[in-house]
Amino acid sequence: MAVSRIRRWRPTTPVITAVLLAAMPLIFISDFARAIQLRFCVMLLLLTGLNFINGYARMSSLAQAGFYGLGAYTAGILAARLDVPPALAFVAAPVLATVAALVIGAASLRLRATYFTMATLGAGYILYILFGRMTGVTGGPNGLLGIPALSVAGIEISGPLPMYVLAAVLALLGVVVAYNFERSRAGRALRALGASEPAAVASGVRAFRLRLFAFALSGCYAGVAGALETFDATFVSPSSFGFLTAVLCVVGLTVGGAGRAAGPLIGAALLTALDELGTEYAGYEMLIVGLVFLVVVQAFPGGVAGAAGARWPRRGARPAVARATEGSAS
Amino acid sequence: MTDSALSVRDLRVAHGRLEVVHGVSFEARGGQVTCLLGTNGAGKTTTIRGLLGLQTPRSGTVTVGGTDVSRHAPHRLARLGVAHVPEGRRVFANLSVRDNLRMGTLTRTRRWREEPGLDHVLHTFPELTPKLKDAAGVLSGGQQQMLAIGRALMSRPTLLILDEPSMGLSPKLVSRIYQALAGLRDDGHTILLVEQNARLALELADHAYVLETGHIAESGPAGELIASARVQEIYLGSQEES
Amino acid sequence: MTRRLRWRLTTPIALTITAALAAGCSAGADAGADAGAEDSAAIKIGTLYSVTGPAANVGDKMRKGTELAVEQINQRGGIDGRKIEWKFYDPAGDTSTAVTQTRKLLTDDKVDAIVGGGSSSGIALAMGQLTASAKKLFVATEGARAIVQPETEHPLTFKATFNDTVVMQKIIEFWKAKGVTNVALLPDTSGFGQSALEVAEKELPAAGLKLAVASFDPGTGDFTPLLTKLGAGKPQAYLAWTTDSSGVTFLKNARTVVTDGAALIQHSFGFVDDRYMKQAGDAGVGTVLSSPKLPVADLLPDSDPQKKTIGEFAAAYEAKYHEQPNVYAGQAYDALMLAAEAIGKAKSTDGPLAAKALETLGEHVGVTGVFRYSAQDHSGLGTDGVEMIKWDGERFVLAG
Amino acid sequence: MNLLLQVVFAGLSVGAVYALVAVGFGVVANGTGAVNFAQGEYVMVGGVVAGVVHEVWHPPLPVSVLCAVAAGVVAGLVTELAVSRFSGARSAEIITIATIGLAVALKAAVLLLTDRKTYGLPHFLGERPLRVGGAVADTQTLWNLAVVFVVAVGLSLFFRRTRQGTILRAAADDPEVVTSLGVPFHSVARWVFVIAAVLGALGGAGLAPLSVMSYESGTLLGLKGFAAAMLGGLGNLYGAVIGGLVIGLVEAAVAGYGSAAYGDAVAFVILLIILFTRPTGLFSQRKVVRV
Repeated sequence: MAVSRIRRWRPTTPVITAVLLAAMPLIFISDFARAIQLRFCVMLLLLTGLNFINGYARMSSLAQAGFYGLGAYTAGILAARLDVPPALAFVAAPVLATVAALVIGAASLRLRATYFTMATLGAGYILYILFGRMTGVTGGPNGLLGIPALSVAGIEISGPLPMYVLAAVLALLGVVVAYNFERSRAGRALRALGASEPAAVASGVRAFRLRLFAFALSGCYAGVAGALETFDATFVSPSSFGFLTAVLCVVGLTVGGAGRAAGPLIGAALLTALDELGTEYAGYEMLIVGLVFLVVVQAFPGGVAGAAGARWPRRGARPAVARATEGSAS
Repeated sequence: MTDSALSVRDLRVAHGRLEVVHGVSFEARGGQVTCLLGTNGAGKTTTIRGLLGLQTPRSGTVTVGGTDVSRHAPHRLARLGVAHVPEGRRVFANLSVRDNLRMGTLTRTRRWREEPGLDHVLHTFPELTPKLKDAAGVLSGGQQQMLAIGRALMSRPTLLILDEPSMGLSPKLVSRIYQALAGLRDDGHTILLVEQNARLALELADHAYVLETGHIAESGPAGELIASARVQEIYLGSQEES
Repeated sequence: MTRRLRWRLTTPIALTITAALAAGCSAGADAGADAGAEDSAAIKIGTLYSVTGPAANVGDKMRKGTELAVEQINQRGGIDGRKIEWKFYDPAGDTSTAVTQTRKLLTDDKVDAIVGGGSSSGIALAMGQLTASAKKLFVATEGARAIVQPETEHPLTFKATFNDTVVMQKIIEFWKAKGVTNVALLPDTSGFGQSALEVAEKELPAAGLKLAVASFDPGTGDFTPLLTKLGAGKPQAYLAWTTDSSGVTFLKNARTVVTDGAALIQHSFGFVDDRYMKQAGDAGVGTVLSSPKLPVADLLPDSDPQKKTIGEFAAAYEAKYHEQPNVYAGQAYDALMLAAEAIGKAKSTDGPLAAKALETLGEHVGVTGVFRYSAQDHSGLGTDGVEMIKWDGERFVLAG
Repeated sequence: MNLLLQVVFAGLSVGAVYALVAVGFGVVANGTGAVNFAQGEYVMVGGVVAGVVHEVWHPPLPVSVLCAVAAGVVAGLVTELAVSRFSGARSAEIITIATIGLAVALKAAVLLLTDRKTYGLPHFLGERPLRVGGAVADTQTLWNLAVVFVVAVGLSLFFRRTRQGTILRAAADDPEVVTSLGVPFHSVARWVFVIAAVLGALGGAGLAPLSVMSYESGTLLGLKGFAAAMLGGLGNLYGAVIGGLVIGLVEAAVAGYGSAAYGDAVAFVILLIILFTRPTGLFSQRKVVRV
């Protein structure tokens, strides 16, 4: 670890995120801007989580929308139907989403990359169908109503600004954890695994366990994002957790830069901007999404972050395999 | 016919970020057998894959018959008459032997039933004749090697590149393969032979290069290299001990 | 955790919280300044319809209906001389997008009222919570009863559509007149279908009708197993409840599987669309639908209160869009007209005042029906607005 | 009425379309190693194009169907250009992900071009259904099954007997060696995408008389078709056909004997069961999908 000690200060992703999250509400101050900013935080959590599995481990998951929905419904059902204290419901959401990710991951992570993708697609879709069909539990196609305001220790967190602060703190925490994970031994091993499985396995990386860990993390982040969305909208509807959302998560991360610390940040910004674009240019935005994605996937596999990073290479960048060996030997 | 059929200048190839071949230069002369010797992991196969465009090289120049093919896709080299017998044979397991051989004619004819050169290949490898209708996957290792060479010959190549044709075969089959290769040399084929088995290769070759950890360590006429102390020590000596 | 890690964690978080608190203070100061700059001349009305996504064809018609109403009002000089400034967004069928857009309408565009609930009941339900807390008038164009019921909990929310209870009542009357006692219901799994299922399970047994049910997914490619299963009970009527195009498949399959020639093949008010009926071909002929009067307006007696309104609306719509209006366009047109009338009567854009005005409007003759809102009824439409109609292969006619 | 027989007819009717989609998945997977997310959109394109042609110009039915096939050819060529020629992408994972973008773009383009309308076609063999043993079989079902049969036999002959077919089979074994024998990767990709798209478009044209088609119709069909392909073993021609029919039959059985409300989940549950227990499919041991 001593090798990578920071000698010269440079802006890292958590610092940029912190400045951004702090500056946004100062520059754009309407309540609506808060809502957009909160949505940005939710997206950031979703994509940061997805980055563990799609980015570092290079196994494309299409289950992120399902875990997001699971988090949202867990929080919503516990708080609205079972009278669980909202704060506890909020915490339960990522727990259940993580458990779901562990179960689905345990069954599907031994598959080859493409088949893993299809397994996560299937699992996500089944979750989506359950959200809409289990009317007695989830409220069915019309959604779940009557979600109380979030309160912690008697202090109510509701309204645009408090919700935004909560979302910003959680999103930042998520980014910081991801940033430190990327630099940890497990993080480096995971990236080595994504770069070249045989090389990583040869240097002692336990592929399956590491991937499962990454997948569980992605579920956990999606659970937090879901709980935030639920308590912000005080409403949960199955329409937000379908195949399109799953695809948009992958699109956002890929265009932003999968496997890069800055990728989720850029991707979340793009997806939030897309929401805005969609309100003005209905119908055209998906055409643009499809075409941009098509080009980026092939021409800029590192996404925007990768294209930018190619011009300013990371200091002391070495092959991932070499880093992994180093990590496991130390 | 002693002009350069293939010329490689300062070729660098990497696996991801890890460079494996560090600026290799060599040439293969028309009508001759040129041999690229090297131990396991010396970068032989990577060199070949780089020059064929199967792996994009970092830098370097490759010319075939005077044409610069450095940035050419692999199929364009095939159309220039370069045939490749890959490491590990890689015959199409689910295709019949006959279809495997026909696959070699793709650059010569668009007609499927014509099979030009089939007689010539079956003459070189009569062992394949009774197996024509069998799936290539059920052949023995030696037969698969003959099929892979035969598939390459079907294109009537101007340059035949063989990557370790002796790998994994019994000594008896190895000598059978090398007997066939000698026949091809005598027919005037230009051959680039990549081998670990130095003794056999040097006996067959006109000229040889020794590749060590991605560099050309030594080169010269095959007869001289057999006598070289270095080759004696690394390849021949050690083989006799084992 | 190393010390370095802790540093990395705390610094950014501290930064954010400080900044966010600063933002909170400045936001309060700013709000006052903003209100002064407000343009008081125009009345701002916001609308959400899903013109993309699964319900796109419905949303598209709704948008045109509301757009036409806005245009007509502005041509007449607006509401009390104040023109309508119309804001339109497309949530593409997604509720969380709709929530964001509704917030944009309420806080950014500062609309005075919202008309149209995203072309999906689920979205309208979510929007209702936001408009309620912002104290703005909301006139929905979506079907679900829960949007306005119970009225005491939704004082500022109205809808310009029939409650499915009303439509079901009309259908029950129709069945009784025809001597039908045994029926099969095929609702789709959307909110529209499932809400009808809820009503049917309550109302039909109460009316002495025998009911068999089979739900189906939108996009279902073959209804024959469902129809065969239901057919075992020998129902005299098969009623599908959907807006999805798979309703066409239902019609085609019903004509082949249902051997009882006397059995009625029916659709609800969600399927009143020429295009769908034409696509069903011969199988569509004779289908009975429950519908607002729009498709059969010219066949109504001149005494019908709606005949003139519908005629004028249809003519204006065709002139503008070069296509026939459908019931969705009609209810979206009504919704905006109602909102405008309420604001005009209240002489205020204040939500509670406008809502009061709507509740005391008396009768509003609309395209969809004659609206009679009250404090107890925010749907306002009775069975008199529902007509039983039949597709004769060319057009809709009255079903006797 | 005979419910069991009716379930079988309904299952075959929908299953035939799944089968065509599944065969398309297999052909693309063999040629490129990728999963083609645009596969379902080909069905949509075929159905919508046939419907538009029929509605606007009223030509004889075979002309509408031929237009759908032509649209399939174009869609296949566009796919090859978009996901492989453009960048020379050769990695199966990149092609797989790229087809997601293509599918999204195709769907959006059709939405804009058709203005969200739905389209249908008359039955190819007349509207009058056949009555067999107390159940009703739609003539269109017979047509679709016949198409599946002809396609399976025709493709099988194409792959075994022709030069191009053999090249594609060889590419399924070892794509790299095929390129070094003189066939560029994009040529293989072009062939497989065109074949897959034509199959999809045929399915779409055959489906349009049964259920109305719009820009939305393709996605779910594609995903279910993939489940069918996995059930039969991805890349296995006859396995795909059987897989498609089986998924259609199970869906119909769930609708007939259980609750149709969970019908959409059937294909995905089967997909997961297959992936978790026997990822090579029921009829194939060849391809190793576990790592």
